Amino acid sequence: MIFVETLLSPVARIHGEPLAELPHDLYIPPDALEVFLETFEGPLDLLLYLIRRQNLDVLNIQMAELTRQYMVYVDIMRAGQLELAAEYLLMAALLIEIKSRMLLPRREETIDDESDPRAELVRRLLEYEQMKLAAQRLDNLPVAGRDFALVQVWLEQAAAKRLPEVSLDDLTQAWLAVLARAKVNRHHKVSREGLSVREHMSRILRRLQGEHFAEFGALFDSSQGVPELVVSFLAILELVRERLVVVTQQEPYARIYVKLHHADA
Amino acid sequence: MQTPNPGEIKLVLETALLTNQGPLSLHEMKKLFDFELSMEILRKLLEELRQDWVGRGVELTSVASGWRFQARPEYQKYLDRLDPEKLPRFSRAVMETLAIIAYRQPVTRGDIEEIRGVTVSSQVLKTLEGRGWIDVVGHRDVPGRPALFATTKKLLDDLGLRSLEELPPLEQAGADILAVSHE
Amino acid sequence: MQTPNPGEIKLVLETALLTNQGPLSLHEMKKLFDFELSMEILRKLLEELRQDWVGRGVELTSVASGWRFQARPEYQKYLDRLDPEKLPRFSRAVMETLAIIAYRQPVTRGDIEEIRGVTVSSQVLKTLEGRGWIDVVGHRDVPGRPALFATTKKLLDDLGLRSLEELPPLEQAGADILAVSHE
Repeated sequence: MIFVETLLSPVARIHGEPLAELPHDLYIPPDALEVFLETFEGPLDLLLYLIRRQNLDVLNIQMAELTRQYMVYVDIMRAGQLELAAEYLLMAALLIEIKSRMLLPRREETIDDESDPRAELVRRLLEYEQMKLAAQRLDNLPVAGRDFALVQVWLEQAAAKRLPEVSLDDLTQAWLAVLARAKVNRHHKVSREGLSVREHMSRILRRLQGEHFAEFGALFDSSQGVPELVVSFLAILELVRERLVVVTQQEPYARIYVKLHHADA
Repeated sequence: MQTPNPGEIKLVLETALLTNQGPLSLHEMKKLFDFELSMEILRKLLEELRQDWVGRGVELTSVASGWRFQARPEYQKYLDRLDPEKLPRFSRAVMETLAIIAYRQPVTRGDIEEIRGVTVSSQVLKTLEGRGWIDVVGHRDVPGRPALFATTKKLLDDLGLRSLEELPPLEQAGADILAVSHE
Repeated sequence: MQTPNPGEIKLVLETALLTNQGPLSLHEMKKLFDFELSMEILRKLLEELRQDWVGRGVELTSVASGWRFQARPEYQKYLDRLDPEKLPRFSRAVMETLAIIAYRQPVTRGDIEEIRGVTVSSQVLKTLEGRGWIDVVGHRDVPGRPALFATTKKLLDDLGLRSLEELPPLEQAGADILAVSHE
């Protein structure tokens, strides 16, 4: 029989009355059940408590009495938290099993840690205790929002009506989307001309918008180097091909003029 | 508890103002302390605190419901870079139209429609013109003389590019499939 | 655009850190600038900034997902007077479950039950998931494919830690548990 010493401070309160004493044995009196379940996190927790606080030898228990008490307990629990009762029962069963194995005569040569039926229980108790202590330490750590405040300075979201911006990546993604769709209906033909040609086409067109025509040579900026000249030339050829500009020359060796197609119409 | 010195009171005020969501009224600020802080001293300390923050990216200001720290508008452009999601975005139609104009200029509205496979609304082109990113550089000599669109220098500036050459080459996705041809 | 001087960069960093909800990673902080800010300089400026705030009610700290400003715990007693409603503490069941997930991750619900010796209610796991402190990182390849839980960066952030390494070390519980047992 396990006798639990009267504790210095109440374990819990039932109907306002202090529960100064833990239930004897592992049996839980019906009226203490709810409080009991709130006080301990489970059978491992209860065992740990009994071992640590009461210096209890959990294995030196009267099996017949324990079993009888637990059966009463299960009857009470049947309506309520059967699942939890089952856990306490399972623990009792484990204790009984250990006890009974301890009672069996053992051959001397087979004794080692592995064969000690208590080893597994000890391992579980130790692991649980380690986690229980870790939980307490975690709970003592300061938590943002509870134990210290985070800085939150006001940021005006509508400070100015902002226009959408575009990034190179946006543009690239948009173009890739266009290409991906165009792949489905391939009726365009291949063209690998450089973008710079396109850029120069726009530049020349833009210039001709203002002047309607320009002297051929004036469309070239020789200060930018030979590649620039070549690209400008290709741009003019492309503009001619696309019938956007007309290149005219009144007579051999006369000046060549570039004008917008239809500028004179 | 002894009354903290003014420096300590200012630290508490600063901490409360920096951590509180929303402005703090003078009445609320007085609640921070377990002694009676006079309105006069409170106002004086707040004014000092305001001065302490002059020249920083965040300023202490007084608004209708109290005092708060807030970021100065000049710093908005930096903060925007952190969260581009918050910024207004262009629709897919606008972005694709811009991409087509950038990569295939000069193009007509018809060209864009042919590539995208859908009608391009005037609104889309107006949005891009309004932004100064495209303009009309000519007209194609076909019936109706449709306008030819090209991208502007402003687009390059806004993208941080020196020339269209610097647009990412897009061979990977089969850029070779597509070209606007007008034979 | 010209490169701002270190003082100006620090102001931008400070403003971003003060206004951003949640910590800013070094990678994010680099995005604030339209020029390439080296990691070395960034770290140096952050360290300077941290020093600038020493002795204030608010401090610059580094946590799992980056850097942030936070009030020093000593100032909480003042701030609590503004809003006496404190965040509740979690129950023992929740904290023990969290500890097991933190120190033994990744674990299944079954693993947790095995260690605690009791059923783990769904509510406990939901509470921790709801707080953003744990999430499912996979499934164990056994019948039923039970979910594997692990702790998140947010847990570390909320606890002011940079990595799991900084969790309180596990105590080696006394091996004397059955020392009194009778042979």
